Amino acid sequence: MSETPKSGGNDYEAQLAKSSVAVAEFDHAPRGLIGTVQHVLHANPTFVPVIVLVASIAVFGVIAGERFFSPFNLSLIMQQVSIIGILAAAQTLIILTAGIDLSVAAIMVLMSVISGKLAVQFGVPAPLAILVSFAGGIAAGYLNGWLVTKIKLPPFIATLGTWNVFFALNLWLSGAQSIRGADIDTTAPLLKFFGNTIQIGDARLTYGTLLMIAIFVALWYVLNKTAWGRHVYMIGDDKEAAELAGIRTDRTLRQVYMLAGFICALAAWASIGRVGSISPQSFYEGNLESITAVVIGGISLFGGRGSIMGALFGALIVGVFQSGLRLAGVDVLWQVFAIGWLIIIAVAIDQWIRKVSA
Amino acid sequence: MSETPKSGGNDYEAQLAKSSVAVAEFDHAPRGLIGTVQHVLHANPTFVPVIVLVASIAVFGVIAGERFFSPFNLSLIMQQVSIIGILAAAQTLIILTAGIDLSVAAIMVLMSVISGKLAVQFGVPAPLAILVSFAGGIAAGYLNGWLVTKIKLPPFIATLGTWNVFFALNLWLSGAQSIRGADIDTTAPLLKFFGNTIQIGDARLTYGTLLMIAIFVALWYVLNKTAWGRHVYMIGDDKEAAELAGIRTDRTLRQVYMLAGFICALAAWASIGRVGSISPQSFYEGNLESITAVVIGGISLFGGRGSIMGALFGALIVGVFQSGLRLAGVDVLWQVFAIGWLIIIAVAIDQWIRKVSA
Amino acid sequence: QSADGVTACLITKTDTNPFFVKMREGATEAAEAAGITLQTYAGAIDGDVESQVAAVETCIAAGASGILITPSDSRALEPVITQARDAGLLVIALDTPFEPADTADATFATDNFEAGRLIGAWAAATMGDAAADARIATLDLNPSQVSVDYLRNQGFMTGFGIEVNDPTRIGDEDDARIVGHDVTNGSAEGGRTAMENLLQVDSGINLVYTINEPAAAGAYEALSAFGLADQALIVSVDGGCPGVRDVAAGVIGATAMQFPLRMASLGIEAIIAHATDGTMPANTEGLDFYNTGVMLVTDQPVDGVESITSAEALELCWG
Amino acid sequence: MTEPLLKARGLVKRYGRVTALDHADFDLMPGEILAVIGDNGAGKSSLIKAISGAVAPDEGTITLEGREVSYSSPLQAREAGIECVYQTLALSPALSITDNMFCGRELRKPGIMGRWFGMLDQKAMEKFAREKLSELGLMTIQNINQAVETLSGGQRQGVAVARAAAFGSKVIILDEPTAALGVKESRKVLDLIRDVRSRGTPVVLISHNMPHVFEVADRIHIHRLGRRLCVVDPKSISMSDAVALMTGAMRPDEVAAA
Amino acid sequence: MTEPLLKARGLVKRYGRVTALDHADFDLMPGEILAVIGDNGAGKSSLIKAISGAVAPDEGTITLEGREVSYSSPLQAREAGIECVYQTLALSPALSITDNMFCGRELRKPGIMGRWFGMLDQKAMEKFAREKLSELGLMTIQNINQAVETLSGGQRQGVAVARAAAFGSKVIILDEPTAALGVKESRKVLDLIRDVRSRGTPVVLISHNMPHVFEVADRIHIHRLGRRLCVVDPKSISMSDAVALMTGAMRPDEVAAA
Ligand SMILES: Nc1ncnc2c1ncn2[C@@H]1O[C@H](COP(=O)(O)OP(=O)(O)OP(=O)(O)O)[C@@H](O)[C@H]1O
Ligand SMILES: Nc1ncnc2c1ncn2[C@@H]1O[C@H](COP(=O)(O)OP(=O)(O)OP(=O)(O)O)[C@@H](O)[C@H]1O
Ligand SMILES: [Mg+2]
Ligand SMILES: [Mg+2]
Repeated sequence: MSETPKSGGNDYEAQLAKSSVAVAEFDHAPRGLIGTVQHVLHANPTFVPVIVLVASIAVFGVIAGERFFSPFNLSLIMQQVSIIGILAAAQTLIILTAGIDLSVAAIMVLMSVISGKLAVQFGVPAPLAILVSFAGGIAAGYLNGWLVTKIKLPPFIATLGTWNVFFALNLWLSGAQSIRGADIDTTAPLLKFFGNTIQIGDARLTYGTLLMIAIFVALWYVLNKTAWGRHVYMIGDDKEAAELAGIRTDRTLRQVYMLAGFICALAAWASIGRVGSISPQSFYEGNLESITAVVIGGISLFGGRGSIMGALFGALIVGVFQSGLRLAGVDVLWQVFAIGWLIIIAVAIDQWIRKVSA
Repeated sequence: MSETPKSGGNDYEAQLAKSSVAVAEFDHAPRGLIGTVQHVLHANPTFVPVIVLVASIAVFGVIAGERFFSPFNLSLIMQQVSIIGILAAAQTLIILTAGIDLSVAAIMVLMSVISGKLAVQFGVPAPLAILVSFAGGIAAGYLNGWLVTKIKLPPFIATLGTWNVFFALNLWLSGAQSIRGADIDTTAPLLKFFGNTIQIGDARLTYGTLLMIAIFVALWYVLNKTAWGRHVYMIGDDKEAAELAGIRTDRTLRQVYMLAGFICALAAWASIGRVGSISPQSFYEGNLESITAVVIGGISLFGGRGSIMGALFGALIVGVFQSGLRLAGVDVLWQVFAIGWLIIIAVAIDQWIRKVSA
Repeated sequence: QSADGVTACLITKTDTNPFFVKMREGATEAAEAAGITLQTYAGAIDGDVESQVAAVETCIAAGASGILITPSDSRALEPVITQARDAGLLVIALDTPFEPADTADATFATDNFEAGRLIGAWAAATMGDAAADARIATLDLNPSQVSVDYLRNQGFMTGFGIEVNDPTRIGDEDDARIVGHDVTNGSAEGGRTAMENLLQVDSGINLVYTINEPAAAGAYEALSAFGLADQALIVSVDGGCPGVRDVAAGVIGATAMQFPLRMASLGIEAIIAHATDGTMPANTEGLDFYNTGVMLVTDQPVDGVESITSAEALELCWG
Repeated sequence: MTEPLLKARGLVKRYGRVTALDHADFDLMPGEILAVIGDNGAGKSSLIKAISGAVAPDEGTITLEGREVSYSSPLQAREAGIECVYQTLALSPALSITDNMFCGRELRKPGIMGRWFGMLDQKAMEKFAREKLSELGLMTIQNINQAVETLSGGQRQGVAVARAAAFGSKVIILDEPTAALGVKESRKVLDLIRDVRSRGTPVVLISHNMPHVFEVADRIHIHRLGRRLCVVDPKSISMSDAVALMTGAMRPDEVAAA
Repeated sequence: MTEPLLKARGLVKRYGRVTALDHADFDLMPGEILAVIGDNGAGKSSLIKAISGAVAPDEGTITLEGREVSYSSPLQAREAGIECVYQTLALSPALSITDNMFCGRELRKPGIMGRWFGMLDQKAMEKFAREKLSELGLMTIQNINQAVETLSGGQRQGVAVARAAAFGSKVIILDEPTAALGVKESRKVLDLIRDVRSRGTPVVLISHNMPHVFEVADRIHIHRLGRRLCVVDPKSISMSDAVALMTGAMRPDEVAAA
């Protein structure tokens, strides 16, 4: 060997001073139209559910005819998904932390019963009744968060347990009796606030729809533009790493559950406006529907990945399917069948677009 | 510096030849009784659900009195959990691969309807009808596996979709009509085979219970003692690593789904014996109940961790709670409430024991 | 005006219950015969209000002339129903009346309370003196206490001669003859487990009320497994063909039959009539609904309760 | 003799049948670079995890600046001024380089957007992150918003080291910071370590690279079989003797005799 | 001139905005030890992932023993005889050392239990695993059934290397096999590499440790900015020139001139 280094090992590092200091850059082959589309989709995966949504609207526009396409019907779909949409926003928060919340719908129904009982039957002023339901939603979320962080229960189990608990409380408080719309109108019309509508041409937007959109926009801001939001993603991505990197993971997690509980209480208020009355038996399938919306929206059940806007589009996709199938006059049996396939196909398209553009 | 190495860096390695070659060992401080128990539990996490099970049997023995403790009642609980137990076995397979199967109960009900329709209404020989249902179960599992591995759908979405599909098919085939037990008895008693019982003293074990136990033992063997079983764990633990390490992950995954489908078909057969008739509306909550059993049994929803026996004990724990509450005369509403808390407490005890012994 | 271009909607509680499946079949046949379009909807489970609200809205959007609905919640749907009527649709409640009943334009219903009362009265008469120390189990629908559930249950209690206290609550009776209540989700599997549970509480149960016939079949399986099949009398409601055959086989002592096909076809006719010339359907005299009838089916008729035999019932049953 | 800044005595950590720390001691003097060397699995990472609050030891005491402490989370240690690069790096794979660098110490926009709405100053953070990476010579990172999971092994390690270095504090602990780094990048890390010391902050360096250790360390803690075997002075011991000690080829008394 | 055993031409791999491979070439001769060196993020791991079927390149061809191949999964490459230790190790964290070592190649019990019931021979596998680890000098592993996630960083790497070495085949590719290993363990790995070559199997070694590279390599492939910059002979180039080349301080033509 002619030139082996002579001492303590590091002689060969002498040359380092001269090493290149430019950040690496590469020419990119020009992309065609499809290439550009793929690239945009890859960089913005939220567009994928948007495309699925637009595609399904188009398909049902053809199948179900112009009725489907009317501003009236489209705004009706918005109305119809508004409650599940709000629940999906709460669900997204939990799922982003790698959790799952089976109790969202139960919290919502319980809170609507509480505010209704108080305002309509015990004569508590409506604003106060609503505040109590907000506090209740936050407390319910805190219970979930406490079970998850202090008792270290898997979120699935913790919320499965509290789901049963909230459901039983709800039946007990309400005596399984619904509160009539007419009674609400006379004693506490504020409870129905979110049922009011704005008429724009043929389209009728309820305040509930606007609330849903506002919640999504606010959460989008919080999750993407504030430190707290980034921490939520970090915790979902790798809780241990986040802890080691100095995030107060347990505190943040509890805040997430409390925020989700608060959103459920908002959903409770909106649901009174939507249904027009308070029924303790409604939204039994709301948990599953909210999870479905979240997953169709491209948010990973394993946490830390996906944009909250996906959940909004996910909820809309399901709403469009349901409305379109009904308007097309499909028999109820085959509606179920078709929804099954459409869930599969919607997400398959999503996967396919992601794969092509990877 | 007196002794810096002289050349190519590695002189200081000369001493390595003399380095110690004993495997590291340490004295262990003697453990007390509790210490030993903790150690055993840590080494055998499956014992934890066993302890929860024994504890809850003891508690209900006190609360609900000797009736609860009778061999008769305990064997009745085994009967009552047998179907959910078998579904939980199938569910465990899927969950171990980091999936989740929302369609298990739907596959089961569909297969029981198919075999019943064929044997009772179309006069197909019972063994053939059962074979057809087996094939159907495997095909349904294959569909799920295909969606997961080829179309790359998240298992939650794939099985949510197929759940709807199977559910609709079931209603379509059966017209929501049940097939009467008496008709089965006259045309195809073989369908009720698993309803037969063995009497041992006061205890009455149905063949269905024995089937459940046999399935768990067989799966325990396969998962722990064969290469295929280890691969299932590896895939659930880290699919990418398993792929890189040379496991045919997709093929194995499809096999897992097919095996789960086959077990659902077995559950279908057993359910005819258990229910005595074929009712397309049965087991609507079976998916959630099977998942609950799996998670209470300490199997991680994130895959790769936990023993299948845990699912058996998980199912039994739920069965014990339900029976105990009933015997203690608790109102249905408060049963739901109590089950909620008991799920939480059962898993909290599990977590606590694991933590203490860590 | 002809019936062409008329669209009707049928909204049932669920699509799993054979009762509603039959109702749908009846409506579909009637609609096809009359040449009108029928759209069908169903909730996911009994009590699912939100799906029904959405369904009513879609019907309005689809420009339907009328809605046939079995309300999942007899009170909660009032606002959306009013909205539909304001939009000019004829709304007819099937099977389950609204509260108040005039929420809808008309109600074509079985009297669920009456159905329960019939089987209760039959059981009391059949047991005779033994009724004084009957051991009663009731196998109900689910913990939510929806209206069919409490109407049938409380009807049964009334018919049997038990003080019901609050007629909208199951389980608030203090009669010592009642062993307990459990829920079945209306399925055979639920019926069997619930029966087993209650037999564990008291193995002397000799009268079993069940919410429907699948639950009754399950209860029978449990009783036979305990070797007590002959000890207990099972009564049920519905009148599906398998249930009627179970009456014939002695599995069920008596069941109260309803007529979903008739309800549905009457409903379709009413919608067509309204769409063509504005006729409003009328109620049965003395009632705030049009009674489509309940009939007790049993092979052991008793005095004072009118009934038909299972053989006759097999001609009328709906599945 | 000055008091150690950070002192541990008799640390024990057992995992079921495995003993990771077996009555280990540890001393870090103010302003020094202390290297910790030892075989794979000797317990080096376990030692620093115990010191930095990432795991709770079964027995033993830890003293920081004369006060006995017991951390229940790494955050408390961090607030006490102990900054740590773990061997497992503690990065969130799906998040961007910037997000990871600023984890828990994000910069807000100036003005009301930042103060009232907590809006992050993405631009400033990106600029800062890019600078820190360039200081470490990581010029191959093309996109500062790349997810960490898409980085090469060495780039990832570079991000973790840059994070610890950027938020200097009372003690910096580096667990094999150069394992996956290239020649140039490793050199930069060594320069950085010396830089940190020259600002008066002590550094704990765990490394398997003997030339590096002997180049920068003021003292060397040799760890073997879960405990501190001895502490040596790199100026008075040869590399071969250090290696002999850590692999069990020699006992500490033999070195003294030699 | 002999034909290369494994040859790649013009490999390109882009990840969105990031270019990992930019028309890279590669040649491996029969029976040689080829070292691949380069900056962090130069694309070394991407190169061997493309060659071993773990990622599909966007462009370019791969030739094994004169036949053009295109793998759709690492399994196919493995069946063709390419054994690989990835930088990320590809171990299942929750499973035991033994399970990981035998992943996909489990031993069955002799007799009918093994043949008919597929029962694994746990004892034999444990014994074999323990032997292989001891051959690498990993004496600190106390429990052979420990889950891999509970191992120290170096122990983990040792398990991955032992796995590749134990199932020798046509080509062995090691991506920074000694990064987390101690002095003793690294030495064993180098011995092992030479051992493998002496059995006629060629080895690809990616490493940032220049002394190691120059000690064992027959040829050195220098990778820079996603492509092969040049291939040099360690006997005729100095370490400093090699480092200068890979960091961009020198261009290949300058070396020739020197
Ligand atoms: N969570 C755990 N469970 C069980 N054993 C563990 C755990 N963590 C560490 N160990 C064991 O403790 C011992 C010490 O590990 P540690 O990570 O401290 O070693 P190290 O000195 O850092 O090694 P390296 O140089 O390879 O990083 C090892 O034998 C390891 O297997
Ligand atoms: N999945 C991916 N997505 C995006 N970029 C990637 C991905 N994988 C690798 N890269 C980028 O490709 C480039 C080459 O990475 P590679 O892992 O091949 O480097 P390397 O030479 O092995 O570096 P090291 O020595 O640090 O291991 C890096 O800039 C890296 O950020
Ligand atoms: Mg370490
Ligand atoms: Mg690499």
